[in-house]
Amino acid sequence: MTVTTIPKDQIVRWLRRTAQVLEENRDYLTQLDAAIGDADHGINMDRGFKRVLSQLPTVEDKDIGSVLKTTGMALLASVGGAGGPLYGTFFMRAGMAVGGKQELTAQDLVTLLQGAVDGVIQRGKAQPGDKTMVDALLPALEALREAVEAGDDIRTALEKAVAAAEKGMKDTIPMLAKKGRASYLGERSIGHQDPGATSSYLILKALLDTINETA
Amino acid sequence: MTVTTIPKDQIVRWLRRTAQVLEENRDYLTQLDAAIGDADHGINMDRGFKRVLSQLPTVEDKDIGSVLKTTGMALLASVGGAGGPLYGTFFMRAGMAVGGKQELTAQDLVTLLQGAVDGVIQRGKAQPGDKTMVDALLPALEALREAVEAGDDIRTALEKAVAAAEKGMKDTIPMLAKKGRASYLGERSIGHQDPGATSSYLILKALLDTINETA
Amino acid sequence: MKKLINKPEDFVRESLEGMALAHSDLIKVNFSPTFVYRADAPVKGKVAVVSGGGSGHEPMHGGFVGKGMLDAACPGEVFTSPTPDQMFEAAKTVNSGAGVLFIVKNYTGDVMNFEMAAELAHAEGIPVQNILIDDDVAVKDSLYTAGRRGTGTTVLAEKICGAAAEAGYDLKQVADLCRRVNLNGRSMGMALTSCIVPAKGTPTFELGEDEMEIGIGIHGEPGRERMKIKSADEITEMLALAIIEDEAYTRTVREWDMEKGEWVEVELTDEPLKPGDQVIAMVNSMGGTPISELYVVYRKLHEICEKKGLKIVRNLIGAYITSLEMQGVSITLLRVDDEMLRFWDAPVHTPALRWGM
Amino acid sequence: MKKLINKPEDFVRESLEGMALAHSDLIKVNFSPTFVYRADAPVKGKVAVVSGGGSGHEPMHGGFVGKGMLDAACPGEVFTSPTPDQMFEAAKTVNSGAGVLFIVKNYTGDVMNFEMAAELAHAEGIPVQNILIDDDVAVKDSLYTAGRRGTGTTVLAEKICGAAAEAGYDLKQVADLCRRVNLNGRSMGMALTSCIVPAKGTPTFELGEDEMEIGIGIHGEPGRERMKIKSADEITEMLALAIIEDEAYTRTVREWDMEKGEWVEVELTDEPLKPGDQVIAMVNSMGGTPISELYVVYRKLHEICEKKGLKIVRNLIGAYITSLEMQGVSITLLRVDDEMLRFWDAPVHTPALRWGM
Ligand SMILES: Nc1ncnc2c1ncn2[C@@H]1O[C@H](COP(=O)(O)OP(=O)(O)O)[C@@H](O)[C@H]1O
Ligand SMILES: Nc1ncnc2c1ncn2[C@@H]1O[C@H](COP(=O)(O)OP(=O)(O)O)[C@@H](O)[C@H]1O
Ligand SMILES: [Mg+2]
Ligand SMILES: [Mg+2]
Ligand SMILES: [Mg+2]
Ligand SMILES: [Mg+2]
Repeated sequence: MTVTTIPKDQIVRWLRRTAQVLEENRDYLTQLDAAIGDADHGINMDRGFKRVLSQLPTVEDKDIGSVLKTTGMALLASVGGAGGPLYGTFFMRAGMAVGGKQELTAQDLVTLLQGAVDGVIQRGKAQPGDKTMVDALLPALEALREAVEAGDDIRTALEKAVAAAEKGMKDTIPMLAKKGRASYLGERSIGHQDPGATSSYLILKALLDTINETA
Repeated sequence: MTVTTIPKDQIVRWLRRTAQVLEENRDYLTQLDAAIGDADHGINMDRGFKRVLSQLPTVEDKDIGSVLKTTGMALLASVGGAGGPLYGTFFMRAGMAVGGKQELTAQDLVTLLQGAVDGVIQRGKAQPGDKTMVDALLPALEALREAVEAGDDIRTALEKAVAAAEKGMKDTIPMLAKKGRASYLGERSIGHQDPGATSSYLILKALLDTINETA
Repeated sequence: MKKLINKPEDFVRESLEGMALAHSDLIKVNFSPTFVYRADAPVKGKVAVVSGGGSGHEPMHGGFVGKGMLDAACPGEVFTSPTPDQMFEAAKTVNSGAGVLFIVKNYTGDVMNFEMAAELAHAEGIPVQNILIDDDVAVKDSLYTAGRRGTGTTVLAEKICGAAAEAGYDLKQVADLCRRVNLNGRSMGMALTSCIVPAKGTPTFELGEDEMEIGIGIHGEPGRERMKIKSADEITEMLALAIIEDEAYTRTVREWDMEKGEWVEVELTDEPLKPGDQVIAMVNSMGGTPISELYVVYRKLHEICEKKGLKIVRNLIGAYITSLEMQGVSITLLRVDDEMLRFWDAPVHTPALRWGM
Repeated sequence: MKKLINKPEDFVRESLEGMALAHSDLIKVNFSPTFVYRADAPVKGKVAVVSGGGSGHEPMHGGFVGKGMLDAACPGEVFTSPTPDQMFEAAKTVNSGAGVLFIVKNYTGDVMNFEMAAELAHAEGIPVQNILIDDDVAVKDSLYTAGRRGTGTTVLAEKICGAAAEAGYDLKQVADLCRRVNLNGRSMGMALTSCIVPAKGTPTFELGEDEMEIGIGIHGEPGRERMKIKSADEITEMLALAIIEDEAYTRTVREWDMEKGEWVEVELTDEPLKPGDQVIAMVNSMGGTPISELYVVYRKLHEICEKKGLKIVRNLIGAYITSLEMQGVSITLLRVDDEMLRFWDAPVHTPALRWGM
């Protein structure tokens, strides 16, 4: 079945699923962060999305932009660390990019992710190859855009984007970190998968899974 | 060969041998103390007899009383803990008991040990059965006295005294400690051999071995 | 997990509640959002000095709130930078009108969160300055990393700037002084054991029985090098020489331009220590190392400084900037001039640092 | 062995050398025999307050030498009582003619060594008093043991008696006050981990990953009971209730009769804590427990005291009487009257305790 729009309730379900996925991957993400960071990424993201869950009821009946901006604010005020401002910015800028919509087209989705990823890059100043979440997000954005431009429906385009995110995530393994806490390790950061790239992949994959579930 | 006297140079050799034996048993005594005390008895005694060794040259040409009193003073100023005052008193009182002699008869040896053990009991107020060095020293003193009264020579009498000390030491195992640090353990002190009783046995045995070596 | 805590998720809150009960004459604690502030804040006419960072480094920062030091501290979750709302609310609470200095340790998370807080404060009309502390010589270059981390110098900067604010310095003066303290302070640390983040429950890294980690950060991040444990003298020498022989270090930092209301990039370079310099020496426990061992380290540090012509004019020895229960030590040397020394000596009364009153 | 030391046999000396270098304004250290003493000793007309005990409990006692607290401290080897010659030489050095109070923790070794030192001092014409601290409620009876151990109350007694001596109390008055402090102070401790005596190199006792030891002494002696680790609140409750609900305790101690020049046996009984009492509460780290956890304990202790009608009028939270790097905590409650409180509040300036100057 081709998917041409994402209605608001699916966005809300995406956020709930993300909360669940991050809870399930709390230890995994934390373990990744222990290797090259400070062992809190999973704990932080889990705490942050628990806060999101508690605030969703207050905006569920508003537009997609409001839902996403509230998500961003909740993350900003609860995640902390590097992940907080970055994912906070990600969702706030995603919300700002799509404004008062009740459903998203494929093109809207590109706009949303473009705004989100731009925000992360502006805030964190990471370049591709620095071994950060940008290494998962940017390839995903590119893949999504190309697929949508080529006429793919949302599900197919998202499948490609998630695959690109997964590849980008795995590609961080051989990278030498140049941003964030992992950068202090120099050569010793090589050989480990970046926790932020991993959470980015999981978040995008949660969107795909939400859509697949209902499609 | 019957041994009827202990000349001063054997007393000096006894102290040197004791230093060596306590060095060898440093970890063993400390381990015993770890079980029911604070894990320092072997370390303390080893440190103390190293100090004795360093001071022996200054009194070697004096009488037995001076040698023993100097030993006691050296222990008092270097062992610390409970062992310091107790063994310090042991050797000082031993020295005072035999005064300016150059050699000891069997009866002198009884007098020496009597003075030493009296001193330990006055200082520490331990009763037999309290699970302390007194439980090795007192049986040794009794055995020595009885043997000498029965006409045994020094070596035979000392053999009996050392056997009694060894038995006294082992008899501390089932005892419940009522003095010293082990007393805090209450019932939990049962089943462990008292470190101080063990060092007392080793010290007496070192005298027997010294005599056997030269006899 | 061998800790005196209840539920891991309650640890930071309960610890702060205990601190508030213990030091109610000095501090108050606000929850949601969380910050510790001077009981008598805002202090009329005084620049407010505010810091913050992940929890787990106690007594820093909350233990330094009080007379003559910080006006507020924002504790995050364990080892996790606090959030902009905490900083913003703290700033609003302690600002007397003379403005707020944010003292920020250079970690990506702290920097980004404090930048967002500064933007919020500015929007609210609160004069604000962010000064970074990046003093950890274990991080060599700034081009290929997030730059040097903020460690021990933070404690000294908070004391000195707190005293300057108390003495009536205006915001620009306190910020300038803070920048100068940072450019004169250098630190390096090491760990004998890993700490355990309560929420994680297992050691952040595994060290062999005979291993240590040199150049460790204060979050249990692995350091530059793992090696066999050496003697206290050798370890002290490694840390002290890394600090003393460190070359000039240049970095570009973002500071807030109050007039323009925007971030500006500033290039800062510090000067290596040289014979004749006067220093404050801090020997700091990572949390689990007792003071008896710190004195063994200080003994050697004193000898090395003497040999290198550095004069230790003051010292601070104890657990001031820690990583939970980690065993290990860090050394900080801060080159001081008369102005800094005067503010160092000024009276201070906080839960963790007190003299002269 | 994860420690910042050089050779184990040099540890105590090197640590003291470091302390002397760090605090040369306050203290001096003598070697052979070893003692720490006030830089300005003897202080004219003042009773000298002297304590001592095994090393490994730092900052106690050396860290409490200075203005308003101890005149001298005699550190033994790690966990081993010092020797009479140390105490005697220290007494001679700090005695101004007004005599010397020996504050002695009740351990067989300490008691015997300080008794011999008192005999030596008396023979030299120095007025001397020995007062025992035996405040550890983990030890139940005195008939079948060496009696209660001296623990946390020692720190409070040293502060209060030091201030009284500074205020001009004579020897008998300071000794009486010290005895009274002891009879009003009670403590109990616990360990999460064992410490490692440097000369031994391995843990004194083995605790499982999920075990703790309740009623521990400060020398790593095993405690009264080993059990599964509980929450901070439960542990605090166990310790606090053991202290608060402790019955009257009677013991016979030996004190020095200065007139007769001999030891006399004195029977002493303390009174249980009761609602309405004012207390100083100390929450003390055994060395390896960070202050963040101590505040979690203090939070619960405060709640319990309130429930029991005890008013905490002062608190002291930190690492004051430790067992090397052991993780764990001890709680001390000292019932105070106005006199004790006045001396508690009096200015003090030592390496480890400082206020009011
Ligand atoms: N400057 C940056 N730009 C983009 N992402 C970054 C940057 N710095 C760090 N990250 C991401 O943040 C992740 C770590 O997040 P987290 O553990 O929550 O924060 P912290 O490092 O403060 O503990 C890293 O794995 C990385 O992907
Ligand atoms: N009151 C006492 N009388 C006799 N011996 C004692 C007494 N108290 C302790 N001891 C002995 O001292 C030994 C411990 O010595 P040591 O470990 O050197 O001292 P400490 O207990 O101070 O660490 C005990 O094993 C016991 O034999
Ligand atoms: Mg992290
Ligand atoms: Mg012992
Ligand atoms: Mg973090
Ligand atoms: Mg001992």
